[in-house]
Amino acid sequence: MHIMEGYLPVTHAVGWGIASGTILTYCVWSVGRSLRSRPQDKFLLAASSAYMFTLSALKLPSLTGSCSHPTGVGLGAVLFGWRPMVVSGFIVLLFQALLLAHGGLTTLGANLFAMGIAGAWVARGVYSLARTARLPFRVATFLAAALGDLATYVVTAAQLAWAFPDPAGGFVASFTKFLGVFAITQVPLAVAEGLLTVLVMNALMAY
Amino acid sequence: MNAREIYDPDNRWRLRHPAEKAVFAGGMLLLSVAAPSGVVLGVVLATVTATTLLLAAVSWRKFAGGMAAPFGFLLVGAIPVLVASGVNPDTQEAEWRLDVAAAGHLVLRGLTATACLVSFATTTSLPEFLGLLRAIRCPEVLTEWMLLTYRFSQSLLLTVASAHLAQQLRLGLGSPRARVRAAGLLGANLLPRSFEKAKRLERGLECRGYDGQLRTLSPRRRVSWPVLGLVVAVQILLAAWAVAAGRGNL
Amino acid sequence: MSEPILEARNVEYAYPGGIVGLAGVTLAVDAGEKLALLGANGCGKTTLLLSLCGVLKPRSGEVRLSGRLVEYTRAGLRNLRQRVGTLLQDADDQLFAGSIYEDVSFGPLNLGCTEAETRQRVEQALAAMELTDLGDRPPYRLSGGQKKRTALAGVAAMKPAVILLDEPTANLDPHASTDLLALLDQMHGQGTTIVFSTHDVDLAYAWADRIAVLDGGRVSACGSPEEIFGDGQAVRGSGLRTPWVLDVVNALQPSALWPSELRPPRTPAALVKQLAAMRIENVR
Amino acid sequence: MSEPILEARNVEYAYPGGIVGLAGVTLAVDAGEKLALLGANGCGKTTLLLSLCGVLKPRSGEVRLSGRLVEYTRAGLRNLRQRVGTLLQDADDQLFAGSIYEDVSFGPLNLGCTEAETRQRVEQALAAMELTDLGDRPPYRLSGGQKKRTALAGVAAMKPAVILLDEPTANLDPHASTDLLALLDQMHGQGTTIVFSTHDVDLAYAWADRIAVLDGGRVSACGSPEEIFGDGQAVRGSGLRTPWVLDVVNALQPSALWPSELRPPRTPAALVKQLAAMRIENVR
Repeated sequence: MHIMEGYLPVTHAVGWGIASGTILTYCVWSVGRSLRSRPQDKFLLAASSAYMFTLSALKLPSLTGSCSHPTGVGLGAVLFGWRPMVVSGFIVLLFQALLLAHGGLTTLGANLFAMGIAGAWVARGVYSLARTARLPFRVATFLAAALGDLATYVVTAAQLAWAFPDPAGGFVASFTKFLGVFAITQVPLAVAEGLLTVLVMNALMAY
Repeated sequence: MNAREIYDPDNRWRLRHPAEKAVFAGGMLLLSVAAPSGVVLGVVLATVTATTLLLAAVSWRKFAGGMAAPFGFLLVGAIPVLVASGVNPDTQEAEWRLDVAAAGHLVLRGLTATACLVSFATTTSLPEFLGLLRAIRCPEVLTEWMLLTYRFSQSLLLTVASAHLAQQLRLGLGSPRARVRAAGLLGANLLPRSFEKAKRLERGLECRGYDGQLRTLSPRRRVSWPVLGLVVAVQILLAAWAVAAGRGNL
Repeated sequence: MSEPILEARNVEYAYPGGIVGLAGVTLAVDAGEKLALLGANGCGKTTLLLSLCGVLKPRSGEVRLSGRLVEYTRAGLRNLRQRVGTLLQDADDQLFAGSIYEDVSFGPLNLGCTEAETRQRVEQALAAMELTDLGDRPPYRLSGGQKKRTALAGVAAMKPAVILLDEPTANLDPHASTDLLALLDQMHGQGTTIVFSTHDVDLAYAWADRIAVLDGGRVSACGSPEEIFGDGQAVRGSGLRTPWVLDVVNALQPSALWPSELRPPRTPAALVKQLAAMRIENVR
Repeated sequence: MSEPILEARNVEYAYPGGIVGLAGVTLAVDAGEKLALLGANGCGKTTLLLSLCGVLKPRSGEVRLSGRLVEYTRAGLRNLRQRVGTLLQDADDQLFAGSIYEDVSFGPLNLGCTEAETRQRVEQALAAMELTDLGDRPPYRLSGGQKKRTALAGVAAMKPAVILLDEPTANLDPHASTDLLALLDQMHGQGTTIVFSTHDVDLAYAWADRIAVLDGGRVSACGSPEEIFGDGQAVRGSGLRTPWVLDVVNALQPSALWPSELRPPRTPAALVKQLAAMRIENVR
């Protein structure tokens, strides 16, 4: 779920841009350093980014029948860790904007924060927690992907609520409204993404 | 290149330097996000649309296709702004009302900004954009990653299209249940396939002397300074107008 | 005359952007025949096949299945695809499941077969295609010929009356392509109607009962292999050469070594055999 | 005798999992020749090509370039790839950039060419491959033949002394494959040594100066096309058939219509021409 181009006021666009930009810069530096010792990962990382982008460009059936797309961040965070997923998320969001006019450039910072950063952190965190709690691998993967997806949606709603507080109810009222409007598509999608991620993991094990 | 990509390979600006297209679309995008007045937004929207369709000769089908999907999201996203709760100054009680002005402005701004994005996306291919990034010394890790991502996503999208067709031919899209099953099968097996392609490409490039770096030279293109100057001049005029109009609002 | 099993009447199709794919094709496929759609790249072969299986909806004209007009509704298309199976050219991209077994089971499950019935059909199809031992393999670990056979097994498991094949032997080595043709001949022997597209005149000449030459989105000639290549006319117009076998026979014919009443053979192997059998020494 | 330009001595290679790729191959490539590696799928052709260009490191045995042992260091491999270019079977596995121009520039830049030198080489290679007008196009939008030519341009821009080609004409339609062979002949005429793998006996027979038959990871026979197919021995062992041009000639020969001192032609076209020229009527 993305914030569309032009939706955020200038101050918000710049603010999120700086926040995400800083974290992205760190991640690019850090991943670049580890790629120097493992150059073959470059192709695999790009292949998984391409997978994420391809999934997002597909019209997958969802329960509400709307056009929707999983993020793949949860899967990547489990496979590669959160740092590469921040870079990957950035590339996928940029591609969506430049190839499909989906999302946007002025909202790229905010969207990256919600999808690449918050999504990857939550997915990776949930996965680690679930593994420490000795949950089975499949359950852990499902939770990581589904909750990572939900985190993206909650953060996006919060970003929008912050930008457009309700005249009376303020942030909280607005946050509730945005959560409500997008819940119809996003909650089933999070579950679908969790399930798909488990399927992908099964296929990868065979590979 | 795939059906969903909105780049128009036959646009008249395809041989223009990407910097010109970036300054045009980027400047207009900044204007549309920053401009407080609806009139200025309207002018920007009209200018960008007309320029893209008439001067760049982008097919209106591609342009409209690019605008269509975000438009739906724009409308849905405006609902919470439209439905505002306010405090009635007479009764001091909270009540619901429709804030048409705020929502309308938001939709117009979104639409204008999206038109700028669509203008850039339909006239500039991703490889051109990557050339631009390399020219401004974007870290190599990032540009190479993007290049390979683009490369792999092109072939994956082709794969998806054929697989989808094959599924259709084998009655895979008949019922909702069959659809979910078909999509699940395809989605799950696409990543291993993508990894396989990655390994093969790496080996193929090794044969061509790949040693860890993907160096390439872009075809030569010159920036046209008069065009660039004209674009910037128009944008400065629009900005000045926006500032003047904005002061009126304050 | 019996009803054609599949029929295109005046089918026109244009791709988005206005590129003409088919400019009015009329073609009847008779039950049980092996029909070749022969033409150079871009002549409309694939477009015609995709129109015959309902993937592309003609701009005008009609497609008929056993005489009944095909309807482009969910039920109509389901009925069409149940009877008409299609093998696309690129086998790699047609296989989407994690294992061969899973892939082949896709069609029967969509037909609504029970699990037992599905398993039986899958195993039968795998056995027919000599793939039983490979059932567990992921499709990307197969050779080109095995992939093609897997895709064919996926179609065969749906037990269609007609199979449409787009360039069945492209990308296959001679051995794999001989294997594939033998398997198709077997299905043909059991009553399956076969329609295949190809740009390979030698293949069309050797393997088809009837050939329709496509040129610029139209059927420019249609008839038996002898009729098509006999006078050299139909072929010359469409940028196709004559089959080598015929070239050799034609080169031999002025010598009366090859009596003109002798029907020319269809394949190089048959030619060689016939030449040997003729014991040309006696003629001398 | 002059030094072979590229040489494998007792090269053995096993894939992870223990599958034997090469079981001791010894083969010398002479400068300026067109050598075919002929064999069925899985015989080790691709493995041998990948070993000759340094992508696979032999488990034992050695690869020599102009008599000097190839070292598997960065400098050694760079030196090898400067002299030996490789075209894989699937052009998609070698094309990666956003435009043809960018893609072709990759090789020269890897060799350390300056920008000016690179641009010159790219433009030259594009012109030679008749791709100049397509320079801005992304490689994904090309036909199979154009992709293959792009990949070949990428190799040609590196100006190698030897080009290794894995199944150069597979997946190409007859027209595109004739084009490609003509371009390769042109490079060959300018002194480039050509080594190609194929399972197509007709192609090997028609186009190679010398043929090495591979079977089970070994070279089972090596010699001129006439030597290889002459006695029918080398071929029969490895599951390959005789080229059918030869089959026809052999079938004609007992009749003395085809004098045994007359060298058999290499291609069907040459055969037809020769048959016509012989005016067999006179013989009768």
